[in-house]
Amino acid sequence: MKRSFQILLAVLMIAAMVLTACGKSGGEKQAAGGGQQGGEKCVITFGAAVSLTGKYAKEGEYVKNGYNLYVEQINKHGGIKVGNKTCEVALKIYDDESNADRSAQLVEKLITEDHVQFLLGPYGSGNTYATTAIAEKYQVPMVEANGAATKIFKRGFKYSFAVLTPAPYYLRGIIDMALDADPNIKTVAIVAENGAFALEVAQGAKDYAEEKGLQVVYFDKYTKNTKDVSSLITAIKAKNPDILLGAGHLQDTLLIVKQAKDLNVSPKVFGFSVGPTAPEFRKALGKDADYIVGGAQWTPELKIQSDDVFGTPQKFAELYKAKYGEMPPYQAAESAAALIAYQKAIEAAGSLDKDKVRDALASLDFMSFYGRLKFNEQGMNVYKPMAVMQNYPDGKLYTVWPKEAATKPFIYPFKPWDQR
Amino acid sequence: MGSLELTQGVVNAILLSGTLALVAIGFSIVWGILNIINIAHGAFIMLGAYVTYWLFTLFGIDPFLSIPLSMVTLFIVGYVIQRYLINLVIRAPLLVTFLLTFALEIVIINLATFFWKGDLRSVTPAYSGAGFTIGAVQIPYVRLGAFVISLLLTGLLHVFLTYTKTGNAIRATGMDIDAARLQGVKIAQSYALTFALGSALAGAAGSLISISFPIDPTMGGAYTLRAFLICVLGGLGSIPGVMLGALLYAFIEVFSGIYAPGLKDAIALFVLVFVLIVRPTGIAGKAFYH
Amino acid sequence: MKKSGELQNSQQAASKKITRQKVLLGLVGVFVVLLAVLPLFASGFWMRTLTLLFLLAAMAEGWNFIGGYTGYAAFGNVAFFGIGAYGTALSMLRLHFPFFLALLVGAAAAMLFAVLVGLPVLRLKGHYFAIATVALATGVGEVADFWTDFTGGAAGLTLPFFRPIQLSNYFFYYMAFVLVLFGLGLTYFIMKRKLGYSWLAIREDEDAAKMMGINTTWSKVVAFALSALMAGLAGGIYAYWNTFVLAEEVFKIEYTLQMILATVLGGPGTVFGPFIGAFIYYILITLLVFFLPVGQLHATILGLIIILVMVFTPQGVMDFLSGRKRLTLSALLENIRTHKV
Amino acid sequence: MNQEVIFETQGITKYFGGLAAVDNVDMKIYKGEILGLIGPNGAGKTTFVNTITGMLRPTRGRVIFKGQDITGWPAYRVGRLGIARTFQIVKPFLGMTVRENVAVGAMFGHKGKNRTARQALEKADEVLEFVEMGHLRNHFADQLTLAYLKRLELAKALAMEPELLFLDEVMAGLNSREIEEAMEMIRKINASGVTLLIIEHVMKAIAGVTHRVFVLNFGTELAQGSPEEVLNDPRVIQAYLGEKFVERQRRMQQASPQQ
Repeated sequence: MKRSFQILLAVLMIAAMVLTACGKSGGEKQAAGGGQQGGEKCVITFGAAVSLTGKYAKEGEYVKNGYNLYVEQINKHGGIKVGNKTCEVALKIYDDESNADRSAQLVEKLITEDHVQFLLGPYGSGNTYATTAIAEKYQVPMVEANGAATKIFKRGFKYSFAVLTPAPYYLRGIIDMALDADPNIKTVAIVAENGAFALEVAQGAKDYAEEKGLQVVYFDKYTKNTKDVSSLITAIKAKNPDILLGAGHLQDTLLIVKQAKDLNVSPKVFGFSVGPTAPEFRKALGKDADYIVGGAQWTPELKIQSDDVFGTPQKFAELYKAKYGEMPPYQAAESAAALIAYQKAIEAAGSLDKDKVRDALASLDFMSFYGRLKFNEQGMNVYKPMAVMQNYPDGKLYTVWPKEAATKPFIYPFKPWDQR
Repeated sequence: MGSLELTQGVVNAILLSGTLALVAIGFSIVWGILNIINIAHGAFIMLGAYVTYWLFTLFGIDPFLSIPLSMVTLFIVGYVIQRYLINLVIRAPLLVTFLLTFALEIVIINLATFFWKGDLRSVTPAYSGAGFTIGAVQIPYVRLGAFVISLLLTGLLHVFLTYTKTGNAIRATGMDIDAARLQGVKIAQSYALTFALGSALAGAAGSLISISFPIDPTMGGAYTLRAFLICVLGGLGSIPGVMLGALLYAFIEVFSGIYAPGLKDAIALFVLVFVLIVRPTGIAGKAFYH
Repeated sequence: MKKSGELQNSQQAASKKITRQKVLLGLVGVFVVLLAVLPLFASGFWMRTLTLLFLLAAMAEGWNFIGGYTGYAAFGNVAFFGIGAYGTALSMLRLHFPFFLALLVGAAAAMLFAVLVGLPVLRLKGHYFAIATVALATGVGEVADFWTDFTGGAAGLTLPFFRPIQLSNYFFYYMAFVLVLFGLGLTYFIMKRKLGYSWLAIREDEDAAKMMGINTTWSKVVAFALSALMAGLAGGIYAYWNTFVLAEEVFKIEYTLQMILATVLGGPGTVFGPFIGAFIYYILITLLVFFLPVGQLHATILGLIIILVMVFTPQGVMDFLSGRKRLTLSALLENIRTHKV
Repeated sequence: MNQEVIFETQGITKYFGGLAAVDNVDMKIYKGEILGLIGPNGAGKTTFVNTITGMLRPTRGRVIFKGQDITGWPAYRVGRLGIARTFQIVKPFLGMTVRENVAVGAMFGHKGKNRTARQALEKADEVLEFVEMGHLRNHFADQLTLAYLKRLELAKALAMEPELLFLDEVMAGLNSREIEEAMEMIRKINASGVTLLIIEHVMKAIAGVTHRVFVLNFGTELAQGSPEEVLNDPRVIQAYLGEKFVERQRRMQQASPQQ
């Protein structure tokens, strides 16, 4: 009895020691792709920390699906060519709980204990911020697909690459489209979530709008995870803008639409950076989703011919729907694209050497099912235009911009709430 | 500033205050009578919201009609939790109950996320978004409905606490636990009832919220803090106090929302601290209801 | 007769207490040595995990001053962490201070804030104090998140890497480790002095403390400021370690809850409690996340653990370690008996 | 006894809301005496002590200690100046040992300034011997019986080495043997040169130890003088009988439900 406390402490210490010394043995269970270090047959292991719980659980799931779908496909095709042999692809994914500390911790684990060769990105700018720093520290390449904030890439990192179009470009398509539909459009209101990504989107839109001679009559940011934006909407209503642009995440987008309807705010063009293209958007809003447009990193309707494992956006969508039972959101596509970037770089490098692959990535220029994959010296993909999609009254999403990729015409103007 | 902003803002604030009062009232009686800060209050609100959501999506039950059901559900949940868990530590230092309810919140939210996923959901009955206008001012039906129902429930609570035997027992417990015991009030019982009542009201609030706002498992936290702010602003210990606090808070939130959206909460919070500091004891009214 | 009896067993109790403390001290000593040499064979992952653990432990030690010893349920200590982080980062970026100087600036800023806020807020009691601190922390966080010109706003601040980069793991590990030891030393030092006794007196009965000549306001503010010192230093180290500062990260209430949890698990108002508690808590979390097949339910498990602790031993494990109580079923149940309706 | 006034109140008045709990009380305490303060429950005795020791701010009036005006001083400064008190409802530091409890007084009290914590602990041992609790020094306060708690309260005050000591019902709830001991203790303290003001209901004690008695009723002075003349004063007796009557009424009210 008297010893109990000593035992307790001893146990504590042993626990710590065991974990530390032979910690390397831990963490296998969540490996999605089986094999570790390849003896005879070679295996390329990619690692990623993705949000499977917490506030980005949903988006994280898309990311994971995208990664997995690619791995499944490429292994069907035998694997990735490295020099003269082909290597099977394995994937190791952890749940970062939508928490940056955890994200960093997990990436460090992937590198120093699971010894993955290459890293894939998490979801969200915050976590990407944290993890790119780790990758840089260990000089392991990380191709990420879900952190669009340019700030991440202005740190002069050598090993970070992003396949997606950077934030400032998100809303440009909508502005071009609006002006194309009606040259008399004068005023635009822009609201942004107070977050690294959203603010860049908004600022980019503001600069572009002014460049195009539009007058920005309202420009403000709202608190993260806000539960009520009616005050904001009220303020906007008073300004009565032609275009209302929102920069944020699905949550806020839904909120803004709902409350814009409550307060009967009906601009001629109603557009968002993120949200309208996600399946939940229609699910959550029903008919109210009609006519609302959203920027899209990628859409299944894009007309692209590629010689990657998917070939065309349509094929990707088909495979995705077959595996996960819904149309692929763009997060899934860009995540798969990150792996395609790796594949092409590895094939070009003809080796798995981290620095050779890194250099190959830097000089990559490839047209994938997702769009053009090419990185500027900062590691951002500024060469891929954003598409614009519109929620049609028939309940479907159609690409309406850029014109050459459009599958349906852009319905203009937005049908006022009180005339429905 | 535009007069439209002003008038619409005022209307929004008043409508919002109803729901907020309901959000805070349950929190307030639990605090007032059990002297417990129930961190899990927001989680209960979330559960209420999901009850309404599921009844609506699965059986197409009108959200307003589902309110009683979510109240009953939460009543049971609350009763069990108080009777068999919180009652065990009710006399421990404040930190203990604080952390206990915090842990409860973690568990509830995590389970909710696990079973229902983290994504945002909305209850969209046919009439959602519909409303009428007075001048340029827009008045959505759902918010008006929420407002009316909140007042109704608050009124009912008042009647219950004042004119029923159980209600008196609960109030007695809040006033003087020993005196109450002498009068043969079963303390454990009356505590459990109080907590259950608070939870039921949280459930109702959740249902109403789910009609006007999108919901997700983590939605509750914001409301717990609001509930606290309102209790402090209005003064703990009386239903009118809570309603006053709710109105006050609604105005702060709405107008800081119009003129400084990013600092919405910060402003409200600093107001709270200021109130606390200028009358630290004044606010701490005797904790019982009348 | 009766007296002599009491005399004996009180002496026995005393001597037993002494020996136990010796043993405990010894064990902790061994533990500390192990931690000191650990980087020699630990992976980067475990270095990071432990670094974070140490920062948490340091914050817990700080919280222990105001929450554990002085008995004020401060729920906003993350504000000090955040201010420390921003203070350090800003003085590195804007004033080009070397890290160590910047770190001190950050900590000083945190302490200053603690004093300014503490003077009015420490007049509040119980729940009111608790929530006022929550409110302040959240408010300050939002201001930092919003005040783009000064703090960089939601876009955050980026700091340069520690160079040479191969050594950064060790550097931050030992920074955090030393901070923890500093915290232990500071606690031990204070609790042997008048200040320490004044805190205990305030915790046990503030009126009596006043009447016995204790300037309670001053004592409380000092306790608050010292907890700010610990959290501020932790924040500064954290900022440089992660090479970036985002308001939403460094002001998140989870940190407050973690430091409280660590302290309560280990034993509030004890020298080693927060340190041991931080270990139990954080190793537990890591285990849950990596080594137990609980899928995405680890938060639930954590919650249940907290509940069990709160119900059975809210005084923390130190009660048993220090020999104040014996680890028996009845000891555990006793808590329920004394705290139920 | 010598006539040097050590402590004096002039027209001390304390209002709670509308009503005066203490109303215009003038009291002198002479150096070295034991003054008894009696009065029925709710007569304002404790409020009076709270008001003159800095726990409460007086609404009106002045408090003078050794010729110095200390009206409205914060309690801790009053304590450091050499005035100590015990509380009617004992306020032990439950989480600390008996020794530490007492040491706090020695650290921050009248002579605490130039003492280290260690020296204070040694001082505490002295005091504990003086009040015959030395054998309990390492017990935690929550292990003590009521009698010992009352005595601990006394020890804490004594450790402050006050010149003036207010004892608020230190005998309430003690059995007659313990009361005898307590009275003995009080004489001993007084003999060591401490001036005392003791609030008591135990008349035997009042008659036994005090030199003078001061009677409060409804917050005002009812009478003062030597124990025997005051205790036989019809007004005083009436006040106490009346008090019993009032007491009975209050009980009856309480039995009926609230509001």
